[in-house]
Amino acid sequence: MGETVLDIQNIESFYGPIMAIRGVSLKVEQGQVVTVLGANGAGKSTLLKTISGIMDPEKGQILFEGREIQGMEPHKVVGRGIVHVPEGREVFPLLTVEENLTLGAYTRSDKAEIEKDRQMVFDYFPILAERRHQEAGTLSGGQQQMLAIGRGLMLRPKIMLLDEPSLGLSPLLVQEIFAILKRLNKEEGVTMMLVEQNARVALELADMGYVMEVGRIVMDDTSERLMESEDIKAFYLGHQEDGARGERRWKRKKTWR
Amino acid sequence: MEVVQLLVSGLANGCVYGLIALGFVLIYKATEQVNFAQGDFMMLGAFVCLGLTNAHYMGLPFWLAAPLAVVIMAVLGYLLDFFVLRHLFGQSQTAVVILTIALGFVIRFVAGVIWGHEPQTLESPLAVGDFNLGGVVLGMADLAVIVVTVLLTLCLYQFFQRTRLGLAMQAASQNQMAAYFMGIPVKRVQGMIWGLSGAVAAVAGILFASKGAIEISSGLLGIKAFAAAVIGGFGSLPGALMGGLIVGVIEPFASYYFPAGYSQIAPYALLLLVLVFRPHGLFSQVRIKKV
Amino acid sequence: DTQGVSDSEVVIGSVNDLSGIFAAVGVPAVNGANMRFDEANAGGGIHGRQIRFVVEDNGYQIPRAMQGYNKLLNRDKVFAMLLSLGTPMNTAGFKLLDPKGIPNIGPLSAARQMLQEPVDNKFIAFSSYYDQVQAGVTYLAEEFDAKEVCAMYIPSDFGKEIAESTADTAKALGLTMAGETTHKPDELDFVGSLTKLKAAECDIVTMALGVRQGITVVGTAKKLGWTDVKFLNTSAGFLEPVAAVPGGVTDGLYAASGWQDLYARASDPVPAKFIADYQAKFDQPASGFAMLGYSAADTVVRALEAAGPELSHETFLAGLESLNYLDELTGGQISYGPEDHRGADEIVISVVEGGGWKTLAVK
Amino acid sequence: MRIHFKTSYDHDIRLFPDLWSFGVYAALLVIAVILPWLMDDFFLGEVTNVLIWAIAGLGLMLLTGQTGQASLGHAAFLALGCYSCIIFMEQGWPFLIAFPVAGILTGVVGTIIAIPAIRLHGIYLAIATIALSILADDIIVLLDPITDGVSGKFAPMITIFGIEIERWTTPDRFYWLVLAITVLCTLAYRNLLRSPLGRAFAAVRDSEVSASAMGVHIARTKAAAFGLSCAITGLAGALMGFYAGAFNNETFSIVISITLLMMIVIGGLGSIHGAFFGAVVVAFLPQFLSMAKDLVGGSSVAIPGLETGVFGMILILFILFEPMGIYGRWMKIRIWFELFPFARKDMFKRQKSYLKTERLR
Amino acid sequence: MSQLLEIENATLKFGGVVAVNDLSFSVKEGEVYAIVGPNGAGKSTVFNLISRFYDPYAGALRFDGQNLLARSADAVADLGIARTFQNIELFDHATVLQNLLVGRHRHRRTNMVQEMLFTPKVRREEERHRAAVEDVIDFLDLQPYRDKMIAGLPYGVRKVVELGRALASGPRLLLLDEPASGLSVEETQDMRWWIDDIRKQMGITVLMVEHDMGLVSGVSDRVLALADGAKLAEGTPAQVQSDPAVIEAYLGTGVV
Ligand SMILES: Nc1ncnc2c1ncn2[C@@H]1O[C@H](COP(=O)(O)OP(=O)(O)OP(=O)(O)O)[C@@H](O)[C@H]1O
Ligand SMILES: Nc1ncnc2c1ncn2[C@@H]1O[C@H](COP(=O)(O)OP(=O)(O)OP(=O)(O)O)[C@@H](O)[C@H]1O
Ligand SMILES: CC(C)C[C@H](N)C(=O)O
Ligand SMILES: [Mg+2]
Ligand SMILES: [Mg+2]
Repeated sequence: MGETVLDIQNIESFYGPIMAIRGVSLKVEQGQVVTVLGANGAGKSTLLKTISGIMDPEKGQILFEGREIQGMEPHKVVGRGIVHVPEGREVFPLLTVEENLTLGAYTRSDKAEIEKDRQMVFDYFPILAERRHQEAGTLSGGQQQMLAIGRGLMLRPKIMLLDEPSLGLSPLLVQEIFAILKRLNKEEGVTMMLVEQNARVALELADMGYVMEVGRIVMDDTSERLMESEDIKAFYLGHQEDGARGERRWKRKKTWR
Repeated sequence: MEVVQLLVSGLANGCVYGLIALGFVLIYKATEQVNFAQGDFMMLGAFVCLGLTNAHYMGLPFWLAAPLAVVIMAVLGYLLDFFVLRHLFGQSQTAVVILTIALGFVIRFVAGVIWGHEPQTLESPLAVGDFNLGGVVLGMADLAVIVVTVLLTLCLYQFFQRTRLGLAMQAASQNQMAAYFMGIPVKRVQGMIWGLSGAVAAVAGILFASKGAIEISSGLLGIKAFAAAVIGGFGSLPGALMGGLIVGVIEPFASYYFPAGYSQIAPYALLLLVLVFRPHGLFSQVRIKKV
Repeated sequence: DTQGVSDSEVVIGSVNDLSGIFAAVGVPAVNGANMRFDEANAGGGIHGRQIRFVVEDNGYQIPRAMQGYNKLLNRDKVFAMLLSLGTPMNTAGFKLLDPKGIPNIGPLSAARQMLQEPVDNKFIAFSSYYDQVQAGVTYLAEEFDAKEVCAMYIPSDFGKEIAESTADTAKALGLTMAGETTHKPDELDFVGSLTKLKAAECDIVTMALGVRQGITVVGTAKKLGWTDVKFLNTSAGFLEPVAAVPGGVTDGLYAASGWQDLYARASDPVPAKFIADYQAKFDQPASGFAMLGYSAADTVVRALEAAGPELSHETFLAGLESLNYLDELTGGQISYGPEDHRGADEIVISVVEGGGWKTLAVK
Repeated sequence: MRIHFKTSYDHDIRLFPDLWSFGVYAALLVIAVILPWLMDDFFLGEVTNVLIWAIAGLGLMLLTGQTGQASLGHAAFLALGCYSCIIFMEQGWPFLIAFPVAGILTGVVGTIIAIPAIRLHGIYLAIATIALSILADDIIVLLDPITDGVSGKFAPMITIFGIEIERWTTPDRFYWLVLAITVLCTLAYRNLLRSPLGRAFAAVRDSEVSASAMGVHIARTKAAAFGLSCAITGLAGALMGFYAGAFNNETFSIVISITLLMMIVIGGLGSIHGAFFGAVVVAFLPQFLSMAKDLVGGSSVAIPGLETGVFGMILILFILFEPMGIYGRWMKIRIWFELFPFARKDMFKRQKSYLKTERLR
Repeated sequence: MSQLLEIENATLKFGGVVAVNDLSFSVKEGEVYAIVGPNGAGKSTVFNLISRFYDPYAGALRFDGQNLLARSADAVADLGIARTFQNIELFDHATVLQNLLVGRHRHRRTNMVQEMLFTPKVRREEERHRAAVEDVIDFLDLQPYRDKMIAGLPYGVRKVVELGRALASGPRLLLLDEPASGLSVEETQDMRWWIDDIRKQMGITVLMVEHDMGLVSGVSDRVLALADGAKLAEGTPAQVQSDPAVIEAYLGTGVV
């Protein structure tokens, strides 16, 4: 592999007075799959949003293919070939499934290729083909998730930022989605940055893993080594099932009553 | 005969309402913003054309002045978005509502300073000449209004339905963030639609002015056009035309058949009636959220 | 001592519509008044006092009018009110003018309420809408042997007064009141109403409408081929733009008003000078309401002169009530007296002809 | 920086979070009470006007800010409150009865109107209420025998326990009356917010689906919001009537409805402070501009309609500068001072934000 | 144990889509009953039927012997049925505490006038609601978020707040739509203990939709597998998980 496509340097992002990203640096190489793990509120989604331009960082730089993209308008970032499949679906609820997919290819003009890709998405998710004229807002949660991913694929990105793609999908579909991602990565060479709660599948797919906590990266290594790590096993892969409980019960106690 | 006459002039008027309503709906469809200054836009469009063409002002030929006015209003609409509304991007719709109401104040003030407060008449070739079809009279301007409105509605409808940009505009109104993720330049798209609605307002204004005199407070008409858009189902282009026609037709019939004092209530009473039975207009664009 | 008066200054106030639906009336009127006061001030003022004319914009809204009154009375401490616009605004204002005895002069409303009790501090420059309609209908009925009378009006005090007068006059003359229609200021089209009135075979239609609407009504009637009807406006529609509509749309429209049209008398020296001065000062053509404003201000100036150097409300009212002069600008005889708080009693009947108003009769 | 040490639930339930803010509001009230000795009649009249608008603002705020139902027709309820109060007084009822009954009547009518209006959302409700406002004008004319139609009515003298109160002759007493009503309305509003109904209002505003899943009866809650809102607005309307002294069908026009909505948005939707801030801006700004004009360019009209134009321009700036309303800005300034000197320069820089459709209900 | 919730032959169509197809099942008092099934199987729709957001085309719904179809959505809550939503439906412009207090709405005992006057009774009631809500906050470890606005909370915390809001209403039946989606392994673990406690300590019956089979088999007594709106299998977690039809349509082989 080798060449760095995405280089994040010392990013700080805020929601008003709240600091959500506290100086994050990481590199993604061409053709790599990188996964970001972390507890709730660690700032994973914020990190992806900052990359795709949905949020502006206050400090730091993001280089994509050597050029700065931080603080750019999101559609320009998309124009460079970065697609963000957001957390929580975000489909266009009053448009049909088909129209949603058409919009996925908004930046493209190669009609024939678009049609091929649409067919590809329909092959991946046959239910979408069946429901092509249904308004996206009335799809079930999982169906919307499929649509969001399919729509992301329609962009033919160089790099995909996936925010919890397995959210609300059935176990069977989770397997399928990850198989698709793997194929895309291997066959088309699409670089990926993946945020997942389902750490096991994520680490299996990924080459590199980062662990975030309260806005910082606290651990980074290859996925193989991360999977061996005791901490990762305990907190993200769910090994010591019973021990954790008693601890958590009195970890945070009331300060007043 | 009388009924036909009432119907025909009602349709012509309805088209004026429909044209203004079209402006409302355009903006709503593409941004979900509501432009309370649309009526004032129309007034401004009319006065711009008047300023260009009337002998007292610049005296350009009408057929040059009218398209020029449309272009000027389109540019104004775009600039308005660029310099003002864009700063409210992502802010609640109420903020835009208040902003456009205040904008109406400013537009009326500026227009008053430039063109004065007295009614004026546009020197329009459409203003002269009537068709008399077996006792039913139809003014040239009426005919023009009907033709232009129907054509414009059709074109815009096709635009939203068939073109990529039209689809992108709808997407941008439903989920700005997701639209950005698709690479849609949401802000620019918004500017374009404000420009477009400025142009539509100018067309409406020119046609309206050709039907009679205009004055600075002619923008008041916007409220009735607003009602028309809502009757049609805010966000639906054919709905806007339909709503306009309904309001337009109900008026002459009400003034003919209802006693004085009651007739002017008709459009608003009708509006309330429609909303009681169809809370989101005839061509409803509102859905129940799936949870 | 009296509020609003000092050795060097007298403050006159006005609550006017400079931005609302009657701005077309208020703005020129205020300009006209300012012109007259500027002339007086340039000539050294009256008895050494400069006139300060403070105008508050009410946008034709009551709450803003009340704010205007509060400012003028309690802050600027005006001596008298002049040319305040709007019937409801004026009647609301009386509530605080009356107890303090502040004179209300020449309000821009010809409603009968402008001379309601107590009348000692109220002065109106010209005839009421009621009298205007009465005179106009009588004239037209005699002239054209009319039988049926109708009215088109906006549902306001102004409209109602005209409708009432129409009905009363018809009754007095033994004519029939054949129909009436009401209109909101934003009404676009009058085909329905005109078809209705045409079916009722009206010979005379009195109008109390917005200015733009009046024009549209006359134009539409012609379009519908209804040409044997006489439309009658009052002073509220007695404006140059109405007569000047291109294509002769308003030709044949009548108006009964309290003054003669400015341009009808443009050949006389005083109106001619006024037209020229106004154009020079404001870069706009003068209008009937500009003339009215000038004339009302002129009345105030004359009254202040007549009041003498010791200015108080008593002396001012006495001065005002002593006035009796020919207003060369309007061409009317202005006379006030203890029992007569109406300046000009005459009513002028005019008709649109060739883009201007032509005076037909003075009653 | 103030830190609240909470030792009982009462701390959250109390009217004032701490002694300091209690002190601030108490001081404010004391100043308000002695105001007539501090100001001349002109300013007192303006303050009275601001308070009346603030009461009307509270009324609309309850509906729009708290429950999320935008109304552009509240002038109709101002009118109803005004007419009913004065008509009751003309029937010989004392003010102390006529006034609250007028409020209740307006509330009841508001509730009845709410029944069809409950199914309307956003823009649809806005236009329906606009229609209401326009119809109110016509209805007043049509009800001439009761309302005196276009000729209008005059507000009678208010007598409370033999004390005569009138806007022009006894501006101080009228001010105190308005002040008392303002305080009462504000208290009632505040009480609602800290009790179940107030929370139900917010629930309906934020998510009708989950509110109903939590047992909130949507229609009844909205009707209650409408009713209360209209009742308060009715009271404000009656006071406006007394303030104007005379009124007719044109007094409570659609412009007043629009101004009212503008006022609460500029003040800050959803907060009591917002109603007051908004009232100060909307009610006092025109007066301020006209005073400023006197100072700058002499007293005559330089440019007709200038004040309205500048007013519009300033409103635009207000919205651009702080779309969350003055209250939002106020909170930021407070936080800044409380954090001083630790506040960050960019702390309140607006992060990009994005909207989603409101066509899903 | 008696039947708390009974669904009989419920059918619901959206245009051509049969979302729920002649479905019958019942939930016993005190059990944890899970519904699993492929995306679009109609699981959420079943919840929406119970919450009375939709009217079934046919069939009957009973809660504790009472006909649910005779009630409106808010009246269902009054019976003691509380729920969470798949996509989180909180009151975004309110704090966590206020959200939980809305959960108490069905216990409101005061009227509008009393509340405007804030009579002593209102105060007493408020304190009572508050105590109940504090118990929930303690139970779910939500103390750090008590006065935070929902709008700025991470996804996982919102999920917990939603559970808290449902619990605050003191329900008899709790409907959980994918309670663990978007939660980390650690948090899913917590969720499991919470559901256990909810059932055992609070005696609340739980009906839940979930894709995390670990959680499903960990907490539920019985599982219903749904496909295309109809019953595919029903039984203990182990039975359902080993059902070939369920594996085929839903679970897959587990090989990525
Ligand atoms: N709109 C917002 N306003 C204020 N604070 C926010 C906002 N969105 C997120 N935050 C805060 O920023 C921090 C990071 O949030 P983020 O959504 O990036 O977390 P995450 O790691 O993606 O969590 P999750 O797994 O729940 O999705 C959190 O502490 C959250 O409270
Ligand atoms: N309003 C609607 N209009 C049309 N079809 C609908 C509507 N609501 C739901 N559906 C369809 O009904 C089916 C059932 O949807 P439901 O949301 O119940 O699925 P689910 O089992 O909860 O799936 P998931 O696990 O993905 O959330 C889906 O195929 C969905 O597309
Ligand atoms: C001449 C007009 C300005 C008078 C106005 N219609 C009024 O009486 O209120
Ligand atoms: Mg996240
Ligand atoms: Mg679901």
